[in-house]
Amino acid sequence: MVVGDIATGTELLVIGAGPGGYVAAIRAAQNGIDTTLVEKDAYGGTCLNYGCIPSKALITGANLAHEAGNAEEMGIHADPVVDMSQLRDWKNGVVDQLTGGVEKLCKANGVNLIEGTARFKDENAVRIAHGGEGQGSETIEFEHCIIATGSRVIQIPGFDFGDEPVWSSRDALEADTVPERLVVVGGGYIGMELSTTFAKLGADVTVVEMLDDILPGYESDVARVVRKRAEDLGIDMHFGEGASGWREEDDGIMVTTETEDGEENEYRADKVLVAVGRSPVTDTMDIESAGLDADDRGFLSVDECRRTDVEHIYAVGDVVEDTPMLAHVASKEGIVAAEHVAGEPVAFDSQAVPAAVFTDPEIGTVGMTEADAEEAGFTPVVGQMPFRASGRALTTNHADGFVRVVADEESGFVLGAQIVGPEASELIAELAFAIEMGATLEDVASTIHTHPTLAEAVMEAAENALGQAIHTLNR
Amino acid sequence: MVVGDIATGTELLVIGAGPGGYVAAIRAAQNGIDTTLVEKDAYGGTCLNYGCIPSKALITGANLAHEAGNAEEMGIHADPVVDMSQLRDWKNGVVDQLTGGVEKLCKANGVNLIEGTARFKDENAVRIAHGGEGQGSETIEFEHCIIATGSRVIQIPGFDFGDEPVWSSRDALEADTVPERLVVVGGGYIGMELSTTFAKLGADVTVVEMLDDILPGYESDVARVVRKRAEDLGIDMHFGEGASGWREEDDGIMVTTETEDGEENEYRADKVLVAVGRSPVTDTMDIESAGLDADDRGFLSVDECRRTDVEHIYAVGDVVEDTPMLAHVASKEGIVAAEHVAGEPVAFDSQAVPAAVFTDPEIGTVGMTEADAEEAGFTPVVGQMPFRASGRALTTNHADGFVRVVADEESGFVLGAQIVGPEASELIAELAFAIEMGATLEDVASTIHTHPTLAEAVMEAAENALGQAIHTLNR
Amino acid sequence: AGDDGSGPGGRVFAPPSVRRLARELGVSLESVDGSGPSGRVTEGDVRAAAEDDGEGDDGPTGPRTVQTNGKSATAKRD
Ligand SMILES: Cc1cc2nc3c(=O)[nH]c(=O)nc-3n(C[C@H](O)[C@H](O)[C@H](O)COP(=O)(O)OP(=O)(O)OC[C@H]3O[C@@H](n4cnc5c(N)ncnc54)[C@H](O)[C@@H]3O)c2cc1C
Ligand SMILES: Cc1cc2nc3c(=O)[nH]c(=O)nc-3n(C[C@H](O)[C@H](O)[C@H](O)COP(=O)(O)OP(=O)(O)OC[C@H]3O[C@@H](n4cnc5c(N)ncnc54)[C@H](O)[C@@H]3O)c2cc1C
Repeated sequence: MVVGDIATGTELLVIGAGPGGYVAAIRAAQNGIDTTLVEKDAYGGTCLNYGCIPSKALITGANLAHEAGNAEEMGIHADPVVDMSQLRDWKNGVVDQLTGGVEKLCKANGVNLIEGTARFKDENAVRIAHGGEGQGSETIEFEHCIIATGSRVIQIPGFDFGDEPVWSSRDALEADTVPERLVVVGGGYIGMELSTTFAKLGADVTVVEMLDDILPGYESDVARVVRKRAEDLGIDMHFGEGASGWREEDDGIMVTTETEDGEENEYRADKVLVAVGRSPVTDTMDIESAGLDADDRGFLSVDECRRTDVEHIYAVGDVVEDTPMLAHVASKEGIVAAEHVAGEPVAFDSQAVPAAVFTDPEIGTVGMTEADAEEAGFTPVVGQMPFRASGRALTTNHADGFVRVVADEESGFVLGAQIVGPEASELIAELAFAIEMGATLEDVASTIHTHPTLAEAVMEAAENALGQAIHTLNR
Repeated sequence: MVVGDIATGTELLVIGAGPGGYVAAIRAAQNGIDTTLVEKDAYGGTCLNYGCIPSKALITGANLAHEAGNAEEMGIHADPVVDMSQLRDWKNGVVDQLTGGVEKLCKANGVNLIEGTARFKDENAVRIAHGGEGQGSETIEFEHCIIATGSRVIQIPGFDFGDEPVWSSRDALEADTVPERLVVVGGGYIGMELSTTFAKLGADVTVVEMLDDILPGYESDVARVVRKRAEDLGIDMHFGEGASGWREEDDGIMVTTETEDGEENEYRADKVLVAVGRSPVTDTMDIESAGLDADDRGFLSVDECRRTDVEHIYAVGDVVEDTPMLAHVASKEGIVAAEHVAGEPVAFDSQAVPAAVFTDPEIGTVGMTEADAEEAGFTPVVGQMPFRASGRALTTNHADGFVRVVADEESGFVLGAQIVGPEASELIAELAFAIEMGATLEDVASTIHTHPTLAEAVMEAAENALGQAIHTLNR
Repeated sequence: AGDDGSGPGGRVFAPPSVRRLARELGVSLESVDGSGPSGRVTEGDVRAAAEDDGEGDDGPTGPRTVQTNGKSATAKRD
């Protein structure tokens, strides 16, 4: 559809090819919508290039080297040496394979791809500046638009990512040597995943966290399992301290912190990784020209179909207010928005959003905690199964942690789950599905689970909530 | 409850403390039944002592050593040495912890434990011969009985487990050195798990299988993934050959085989592991005295509550006709029998029984294959997701295999699944649960799955069946 | 598959808790019209069928032991 001779037209324009945008574009094209996807940097967005994927690849390498080097107990004697630049190259290979795959999948589904940076001209057109010199620009008119421009890392005063010793998570994932001493500012999930990774790769890691525990937002008994293991790995954690600045020293750098009552501390390091959060990218594309307005933190508010206040413009992923900044949320929102454009009766109606943290051990959570359930007016009943009572966990030599299931006492409906332990990120899937299905404790408990698997612990936790666990004592 | 002065009485007698028997005993006691559990050898039965648990522990060790020694691609340089007797000791420690746990759990739930061998006197009493010299015997009268005596390894002509070079799976699991050359007779799941384990630990492994592929009973594209990997590990596989005997040689032994048309082959080895199956233990306890009769292979037939022809005598686990000889089936049957004794409205009504094979990669299956579904009169629709398109699989460096979901086209109900690939044993749990719940493809596909996880491949396979996968092309 | 949630071979699609409830209430699942997606049988369907039956709570069908001087007998739960 050509509109005049200056502008191209498209039924649906998707801005940003992260897990929100590319998934939306593919699904829209599958539904017969003429779809154009514009991306200024790299297919796959933060997730594939600088986030989920590279971090998990490094974690695999770090885990393997660390485990093999610490398995004398099992009769395995090895002294693994990690060539960090080789590990990085392998990781980059994984990223390339996946981003190449995304591009191919878009094309195979008939999505038009445009490289460039989009800015709104008005509520039915964007101007796209192509990258590279003299590449010029073009105008694209659209009937519908999905904003999926994602997020960027937050900078804090005193730490400029332009300075070589100051790392963002992206810099950390690009490292081709392991720093001897690493200070990590922020004990959230990204900070803890990277702390664990670098500690296992041989760095002396110090974590500085403003709050009084790592992994704010997680229950203390969940965080405790990860904290204990981090301590065992030699990670030094300091709570109630905010990083205030850093300076060069003869030998590396010195990072300074401050407590609430003004007490100062100093930590020697070679690099300092600042991982205090991410903020939405909504300030660089003239959203006002489209009649849009972000909240004071930059988020866009949307309805259950992911429509913004301007009805034909949708927003998905990290730019969206109120839903967690996670890749699978972005993708689900992308699917909902795309199908809504196609006229399907959809809504973002998920009962519960699972989340995982790839620390050691992993965390997987979904839905309500016991406290959430109480607050929501349920009378919760809780069941737990420690992995040290799981045959499979013992045979993998990873038996820290537990599965906890939260349900409504009267109806038995599963409301939430918290898992910390081996493969928690995978195990949470069954419970997320149980919640979506409106399943009861009895449904989970009476389903046969393969022996020996970690998934049996999910069943046992449900049995425990019913007062009839076999492999753990019932309270 | 003392009956007269020669016999003790019990409401429920459970014979055999494997995963069928001990689970039944605990559940019965939880339901207020006066329960006695008799075991002649070791708590936990075959599974904990000579089966599932020790095999999986060795697999963990073999995998870790092998992976660490083959990760140059990832920049990990190690040359692990495995001290097999230390690995065995660690494995034994895991077994001891679990069997000790079973004993404690039985006691904590109020189960009376008796060590000894039970034989039926009549249909309401057994005589128990205590182990050890001069330990005597006692008679126990029961109102209900659950037979959970499990199975034993099958011997074949020409191979006597009494001979030192001839291994049963139990001998293999007890090895404190790795044989240089190992011939494995039987390419079923136990044979292939142990072949893979010993190959990774450094043995030269030859598998001899009578049929024309490994893993009979699995679809050929599933078996192929495992066979290819076994080839890469240097495992030499010979099909259509039956082992006929062995003899001592100057240097080790020579195993002879025969094809259907009488062609003979010889394989040099140090040990020969015979893993051709297991048969039920029903011939050593005078079941006739209780009015029972096994089929010609030794199995007992039962109704949906696991009652034998003698109404107050139940049978569970490997002794039961028609259900697969698997630990989790034994446990489920144990629970059904115990609850039926307690008057609960139960039945063994599972829609589908999951099963796992811990080869490299793992296999997890549940319910119907496409062919099964057709045969049952459904019009099956199938969806598949290859792990090489899964971000999580690539980051773990294990991307062989796929998830396949089979559903009824019209209704969308999930009927079965076949997974071969990383963590297949765990991933099958969600699909087993989906089948029990009567879930549809849409239910699975529209549930948010955490990124990046292998479980996303389950969702994508369901999407693929619906013609709308994002990360793989739809046919 | 028919509207009543039963597939070939009379297979009924219903969650485990619903199947157990059906046994408890003495309802034959095959006879229930499922109101869930694709005819999946729900708890409500089974309860409604039990009421329609008029017989309501039939009680569990398993045996319960009754002790008589150390001997045993098996009785239906009432
Ligand atoms: C280190 C790290 C680890 C993480 N680990 C996980 C994890 O394990 N699991 C998880 O769920 N999440 C994880 N996340 C978060 C996850 O990466 C994000 O939630 C996800 O990428 C959000 O997807 P999105 O599509 O909204 O945005 P993004 O992935 O940020 O993609 C937005 C895209 O839009 C492009 N863009 C922006 N503006 C324009 C414009 N004007 N014109 C054209 N293109 C534009 C950008 O270049 C970018 O490619 C991690 C993040 C980090 C940093
Ligand atoms: C190498 C190997 C690997 C395996 N891996 C797996 C796996 O990964 N997953 C899986 O599901 N299954 C696996 N199995 C199969 C699993 O072990 C069996 O299905 C399971 O143990 C059956 O449980 P059961 O309770 O019926 O019998 P058993 O576990 O065999 O227990 C029976 C018990 O009864 C006792 N007994 C017998 N006769 C008498 C008597 N007269 N008086 C008193 N006691 C008696 C025996 O000593 C024994 O302890 C494996 C088996 C082997 C050999």
